[in-house]
Amino acid sequence: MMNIALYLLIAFCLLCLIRIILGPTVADRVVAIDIMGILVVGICILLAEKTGRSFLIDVGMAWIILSFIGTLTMAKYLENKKLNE
Amino acid sequence: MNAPGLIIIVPILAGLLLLCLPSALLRIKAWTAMAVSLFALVLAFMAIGEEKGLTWMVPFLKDYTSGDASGKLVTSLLRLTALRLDAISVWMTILAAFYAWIVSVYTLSSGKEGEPVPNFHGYVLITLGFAAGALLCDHLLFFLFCWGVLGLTLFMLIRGNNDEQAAAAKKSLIMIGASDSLMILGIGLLWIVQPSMNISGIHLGTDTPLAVGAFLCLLAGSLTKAGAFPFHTWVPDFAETGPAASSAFLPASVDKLLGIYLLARLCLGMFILNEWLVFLIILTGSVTIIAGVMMALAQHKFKKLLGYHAVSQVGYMILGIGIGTPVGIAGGLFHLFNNALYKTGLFLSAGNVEKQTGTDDIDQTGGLAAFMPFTFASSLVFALAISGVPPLNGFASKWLIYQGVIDLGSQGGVSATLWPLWLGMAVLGSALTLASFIKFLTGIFLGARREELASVKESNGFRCTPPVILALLCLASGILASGLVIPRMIMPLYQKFDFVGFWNSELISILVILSFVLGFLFYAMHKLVKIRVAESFTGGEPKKEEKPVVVGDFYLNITRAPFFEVIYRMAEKKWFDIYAWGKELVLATGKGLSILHTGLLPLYVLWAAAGLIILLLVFL
Amino acid sequence: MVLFIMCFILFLVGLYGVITRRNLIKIIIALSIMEYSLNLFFILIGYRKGGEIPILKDAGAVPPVVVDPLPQAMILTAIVIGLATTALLLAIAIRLYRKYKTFDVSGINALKG
Amino acid sequence: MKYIAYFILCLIIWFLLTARIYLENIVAGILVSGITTLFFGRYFIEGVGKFLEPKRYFWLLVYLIMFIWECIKANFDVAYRVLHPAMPIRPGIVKVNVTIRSEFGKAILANSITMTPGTISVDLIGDTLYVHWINVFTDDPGKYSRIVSGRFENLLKKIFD
Amino acid sequence: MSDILFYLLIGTGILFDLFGCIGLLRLPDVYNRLQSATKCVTLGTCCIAASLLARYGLADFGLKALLIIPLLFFTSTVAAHALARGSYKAGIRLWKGSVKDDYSKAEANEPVKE
Amino acid sequence: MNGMSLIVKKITQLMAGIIFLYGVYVMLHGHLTPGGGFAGGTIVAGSFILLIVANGIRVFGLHREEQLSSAVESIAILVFLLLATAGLLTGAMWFFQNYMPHGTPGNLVSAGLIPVYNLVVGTEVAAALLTIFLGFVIYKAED
Amino acid sequence: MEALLPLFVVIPLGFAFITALLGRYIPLFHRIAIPLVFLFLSVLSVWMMANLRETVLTYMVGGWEPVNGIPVGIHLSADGFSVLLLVIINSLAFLSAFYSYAYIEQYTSGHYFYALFCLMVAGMNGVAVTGDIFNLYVFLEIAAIASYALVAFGIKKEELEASFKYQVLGGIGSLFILFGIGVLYWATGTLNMADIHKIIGSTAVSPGIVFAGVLLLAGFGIKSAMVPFHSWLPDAHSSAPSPISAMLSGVLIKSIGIYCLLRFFFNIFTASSQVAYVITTLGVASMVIGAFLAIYQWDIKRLLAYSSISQIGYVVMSAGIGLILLCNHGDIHVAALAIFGGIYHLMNHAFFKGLLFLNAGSLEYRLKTRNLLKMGGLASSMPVTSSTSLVASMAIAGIPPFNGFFSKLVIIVAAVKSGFYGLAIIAVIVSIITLSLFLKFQRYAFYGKPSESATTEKDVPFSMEGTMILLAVCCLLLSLLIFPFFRNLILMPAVHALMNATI
Amino acid sequence: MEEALLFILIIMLAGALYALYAKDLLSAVVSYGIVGFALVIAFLLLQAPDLAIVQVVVETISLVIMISVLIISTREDLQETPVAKIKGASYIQFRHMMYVAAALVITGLFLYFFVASTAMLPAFGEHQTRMATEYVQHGAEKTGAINLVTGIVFDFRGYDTLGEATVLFTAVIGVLAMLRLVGKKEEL
Ligand code: NA
Ligand code: NA
Repeated sequence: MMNIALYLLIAFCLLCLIRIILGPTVADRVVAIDIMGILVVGICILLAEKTGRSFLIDVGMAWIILSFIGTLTMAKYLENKKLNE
Repeated sequence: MNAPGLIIIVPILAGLLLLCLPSALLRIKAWTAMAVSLFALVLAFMAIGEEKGLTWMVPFLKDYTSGDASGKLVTSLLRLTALRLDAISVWMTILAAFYAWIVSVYTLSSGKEGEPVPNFHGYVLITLGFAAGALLCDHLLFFLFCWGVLGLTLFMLIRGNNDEQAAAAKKSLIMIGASDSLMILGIGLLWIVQPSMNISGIHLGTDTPLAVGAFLCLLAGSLTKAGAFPFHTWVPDFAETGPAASSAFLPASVDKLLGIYLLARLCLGMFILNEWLVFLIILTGSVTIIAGVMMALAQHKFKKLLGYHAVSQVGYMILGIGIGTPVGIAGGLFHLFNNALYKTGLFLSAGNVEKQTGTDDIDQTGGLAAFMPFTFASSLVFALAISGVPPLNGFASKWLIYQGVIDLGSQGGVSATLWPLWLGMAVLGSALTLASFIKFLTGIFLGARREELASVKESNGFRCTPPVILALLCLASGILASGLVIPRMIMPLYQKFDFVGFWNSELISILVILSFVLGFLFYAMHKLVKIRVAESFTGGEPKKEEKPVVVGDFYLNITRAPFFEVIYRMAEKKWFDIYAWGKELVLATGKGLSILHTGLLPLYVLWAAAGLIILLLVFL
Repeated sequence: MVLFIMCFILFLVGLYGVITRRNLIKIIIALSIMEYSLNLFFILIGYRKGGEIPILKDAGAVPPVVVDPLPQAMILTAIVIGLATTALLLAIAIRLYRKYKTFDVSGINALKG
Repeated sequence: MKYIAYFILCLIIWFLLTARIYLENIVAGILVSGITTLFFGRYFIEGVGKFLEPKRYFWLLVYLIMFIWECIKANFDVAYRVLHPAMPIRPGIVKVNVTIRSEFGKAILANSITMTPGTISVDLIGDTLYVHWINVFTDDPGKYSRIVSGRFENLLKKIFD
Repeated sequence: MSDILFYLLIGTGILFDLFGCIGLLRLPDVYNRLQSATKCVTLGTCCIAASLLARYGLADFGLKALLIIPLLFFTSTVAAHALARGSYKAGIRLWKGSVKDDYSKAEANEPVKE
Repeated sequence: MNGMSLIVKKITQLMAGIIFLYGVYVMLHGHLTPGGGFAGGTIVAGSFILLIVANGIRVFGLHREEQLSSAVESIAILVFLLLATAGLLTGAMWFFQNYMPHGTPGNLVSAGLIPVYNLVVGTEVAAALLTIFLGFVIYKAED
Repeated sequence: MEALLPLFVVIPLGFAFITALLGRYIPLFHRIAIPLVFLFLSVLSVWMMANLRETVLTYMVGGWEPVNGIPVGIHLSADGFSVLLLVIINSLAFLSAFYSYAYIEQYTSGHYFYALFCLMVAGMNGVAVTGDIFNLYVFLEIAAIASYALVAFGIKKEELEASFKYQVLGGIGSLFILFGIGVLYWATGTLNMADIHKIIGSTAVSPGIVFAGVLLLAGFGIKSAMVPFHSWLPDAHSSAPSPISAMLSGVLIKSIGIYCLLRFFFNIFTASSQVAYVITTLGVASMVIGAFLAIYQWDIKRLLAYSSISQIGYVVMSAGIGLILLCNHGDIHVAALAIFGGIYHLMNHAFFKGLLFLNAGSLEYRLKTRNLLKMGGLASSMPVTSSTSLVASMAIAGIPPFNGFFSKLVIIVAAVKSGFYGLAIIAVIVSIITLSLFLKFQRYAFYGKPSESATTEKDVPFSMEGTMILLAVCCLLLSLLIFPFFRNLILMPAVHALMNATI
Repeated sequence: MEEALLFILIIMLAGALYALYAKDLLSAVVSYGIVGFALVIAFLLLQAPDLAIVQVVVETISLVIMISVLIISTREDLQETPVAKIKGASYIQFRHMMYVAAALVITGLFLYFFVASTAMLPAFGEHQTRMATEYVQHGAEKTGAINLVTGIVFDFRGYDTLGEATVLFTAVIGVLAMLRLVGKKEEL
């Protein structure tokens, strides 16, 4: 059960990859990578459950935080602003 | 008293000291150099009396055995710096010291105008020390060491602040250094065949490729230093652009001395030559004679002309030593001695002329005999000596060489069967030398006086004395040749021989006469040929018609003769210059490789990756 | 084995990119990709089937099979080194962009020969 | 005031993270929260004193429940539109006025809108919220304003204003 | 009971994720993709996190899950908003089937270029 | 042109501190859970980066702070070095010896110097990455 | 004495950190302190060399003793070769840092320069003393990254370009090395050099280990700029500030390139004649191609940089010949002679190439150009620069009485003795080309007609002059190493260190 | 397990290839981010959470820095210059084709050699290295850290970590030096 869930989530990541490759605009790609980040958090949680190690959720948390930072940066890039503005 | 060691150490230390002194003390430096070289000369004479055989450079170290570490150091130093006193080495050391002294006397006066090159005196002394080291030492490595340093001092004695001088300095050191590297190779090869590194302990047959290789490598070193064909091309450049004092000191005398010394050591001690090597050496000698003098004929700059003669003359020495008979060897060594006398003298005289007139172009001088009597007189002696006019010393030594060539004919072997060819070349060389010196004398000292040279004066005493001394020595050694010089000084160097047919041989007489006749004939030719008022190919600029008639024009015609024209054109394009060949080759390769470096990163990465793949292909 | 090969192919993709791409940023990306593949490679080496995470539940109880922690420690270091290199490369790249007004590496060859 | 609130928030998060309570951890938690407050306390929401009133917490709870419900609705809405072969969408960006004063409240409102069916807040300029709406079935600003934001706005006003 | 809830939540979560990803692939423009993906995937992942809460309660796992859910909500919504705004400012036009664009009339908001 | 939209600003202002806290948590628990100095430090740096990205650099006076962060970095790494070398200086011990009591494995205060190292390295990394980021965003090239 | 090993890393690191911290506020501090630090370290290393009794010093970082013969911690180890390298690195670092005192005045933010300088030296020292391959990689990277930044320190167009190329190629080299380390770990399960040697020696040669070997060979080939991995070097070495060029050409390519190469293929891997032949070939190719490329240059520093490739080729060729003999069970004394020649040349090259780059730096400092065609006749206006550069040129060209003569002599003689006549001839030819190219440098820079565009009234400031004179004296004094007494003291421990494991 | 990793590797490969061939640079950077994130999943699956967390942070920071670089440059240059617009286009095109061909050959051979030479080495997941046993059995008790990786990083191999911190420090100094306003005082 858990493994199937895991595989499914990884397969969803593949779908995000397809969106990244298809584009057509940069924004689509950024959306896709953002979504992929959220999916991976799910993977982390599932893995934590599977291995019985709660700290894997920490990894997911770190992921959330950092993909947030990354996405904001890209959004700012899209806004055509310098980072220090 | 340890004369040989001191001859090496004292000049080197004194020279280094002089390098450290500020240039304000120029006069003191000059006098010091003079004194030290005189001291060395005295020591060298004293060395004649010393016991022959191996000796220590620093004798008091001989008994120093205490201590573990420092003891080892001393022992290794001792092994390396053992000196070998024998007739040749002592004799040559005397000569080296003598030339150093002469040159330092010559430059004593240059106080106000500055030295020929910066630190001239210091380098002269260092050269003297290392030359003595090279001549006296017994260990090949130490020999190589001293030999190499001499290349450096040669460079230091010419480098200057005009482009030609700098280029010549570069060329000289490259050629000398190249030959040094070859010598390293030779010594390496020698070391395989023969575990000893002591010159006196080596006595090799040249029947294995290794031994022949070693010999050829060392031979290249000797020929380059002496300035023989095909390694001669640095000599004329040096002579043309370098200060006269430097040219007189190194290419004209000390370097010849060293080159021929090494040649003698190689041919007469370290190796037993097979017939092909003998042939090679004789051929080199003969070709050098002709090539040098032919080029000399075409020159307009008297310093360069002398430079080519320095090449040409060395051919006689090589020829003499290559012949290998006692007479020939004696002739070669005697010619070395003589050549050093008159060639140094000629350079010094030329230096005087150049200094007083401010030009070194034969075409722009003339009629100086009246203004510079001492210089003229000594130049006359030198010119006649170099052309082999009896009773001057050049005649005596060439005579011996002719004799040697003729004797060679009675032996077997490749070179023996070709003896008439060698003889012919030697005689022809002599004739052309005469012709060329007639040009030299008439062009500079005789002929029409020039307005612009009216104020020329004779040089001062310091600069006149050395040529005069040398001229007197030329006369003396020529006149006393058979009586004193050859039996007492030259014969002990190698082996005694009889003067069979020495002054009487008809053949030799005919040859000498022939060479005179030929020489004058060449010179007389110019009266028959109409002087051309055409573009000079050497200068590349149209000649001014109102120029006074000059002797150089005749020689232009020689260079236009059907066969010679091609040769000279090739020479002009440096076809015979091994240096130019090498330079072109290296630069072309460099350019080709350089073009590959396009500055594009992907290409560079590709190289690295390809390198990895090639390594993988090799290994797996 | 197939994992190792795939991982190595990733390395090769990076190498291919460094050679064929002309854009500075893409070259930097390609280098980073090479580095990622190596990081993965080390961890693949250190993996043991059925191995547990090398963080013990408590000090006494050591699980029977644990993956090799040493490559993980090494790669921890290697990742940081990679970040440092990338940062420096990017700093140079932006400076280069200012000077040459391009990211195209074929336009950046003032030094040649 | 807001520093204390922030400190407490930090401490709570610390214990959620560490999930164990023992002396070292408490000391460390206090220290770390203190440092965090020192650096970031000043950025905490303004007027935090209002949260001393318990009724706000009640509305917060109400809001949360409603929000979760809306979320789930949103998902089924999306699922329907995505999975439907014809993809029944009428996207567009509409302008909605907000009346909350608190900036933080506005931000939360915008976020809530993003999470609710078929809408994403694109920008907030002054009091105007621009919302991308996947199914603009009406052209009446008042109507869609109510649909888009009305559900949350009142609650959020009660919480933040 | 908690186990059933657990599996149910995981299943729901996965399902939502799937919807999100399909939306990401199917919908016509970036804004619509954001609509589907952000909502579905965020909720899906939250469901997965909540499943832990359901199984373990307020213990180690549960607490972290409790923490991760609000974190995920805040970040993903803000990110979606920022992306939508950024896309618009980057000049990415609405899908040609769009019916309304009030934002284009907003102050200082001429799309830069395509 | 100050920062991104109000929504982003407000939420990031709330989040930054929490991220910071989380970073410190990761740093301090390096010997118990995944992460450690490096990851924690980066997250801490991330909290500042987030603030800058969302709010613009001038809002909170963070511009020209790269000198400060650079100094913090130097101090931190120097402390790291000194801690490692302290063993050497006291004589019998080795360079990089873990000379503090190890405590009970699994507790926060255990493993001797390791948490201290983690904290120090975390500080260094946070300051380093912040410095790099500031370097890049402040960068104004000559034109 | 083992306890001193970490100091070679700790001290420069500490000063790097302090410099970065205080440099901005106390500008004189680092300019004075850092040369002194390196002076101290070089004295320390010389002291170690003089007192090196054991063949290998081992220091266990953290006190981690091996468990059942498996080294769990990082071991530092130093043998004769390491200590020799330490001496070279630190003494040249001292001289370069001292030279920089005046030189760096031209640049802004000198404290970054000094900090990076210290880091680079710390990295190189770390490489020299480590006994662990991954640790070697880490310190190699420190040195490399510091050098990347230093190359572009002037942030001019060309410098940045050079640095970028250097970084990309250096990065690929590092990746190859890391890959190789990974494969080695895969195959042997350990990182300790001695341990790896033991394991590899006890089993048959497997293709995996050969693969690792090739990767490492290519990686270190890039780091040491062997042809065809050399392309970054001329750009990077000529663009760096001159004291850094001196460090890069003088020691960096040796410590992170040649040293590692020799370490790995003499002491870690089981020596095979195939490897030896390949190494020799690489050396010969570098020697020849580097020389040909050098002579075509008109930019002094580029000329010097290409000549570094060539000179490194000598070192590698000679060591390779030694390795060939060792593998083929040839004459062990000749092998020792060849390796001795290589190491001797390595040491000599550090000093004369260092000096030459400092000369070039002095010229650039005064004339603001590096183009030989724009110089001329500087012998009189820059006497110290001129004479020291003459010394260095003659040394590198192998003209006695300077050190280069002796090392080339040994190399050529060893090549001949070992029967590689062709290599000996090539070495001779390259030596001639080297002489020509350095005479070209002399002729166009210092002699000939003074140029109008680039003139100067005075020589460089004291710290620069003093350094150059010191280095020139070193060039002369290193000749003494040919004597058995000094040779046995300084170079032979290194030779034995390399040969021990192989025999 | 292996299949999941295979999936991940496919994602990484596709992402990497797309990153190399993306039309504009932000897409390339995003795609590169995918590679990094896939790597994180791989680390998680390979039981290396320490690495996963570090990889996440590094990845993001790299992305942020890359984007800040892209922002500083102008947008027109973000796309690779179309070859046709440059002078000597056909030559450049040809050269590019040559690079591609050479790179393909090289990578192909390299792959072959890798496969050929590492076939004998221990298979995936089936060997216990000598060091691992010691670390796993006694690492925690010796260092006091239940996170064995941290134990190695800061205790057994603390010296490496010092090196690592120093590398970062070096990079910071390097970046600051690179990004300073002018290099030489004469330009001031
Ligand atoms: Na670490
Ligand atoms: Na950790």
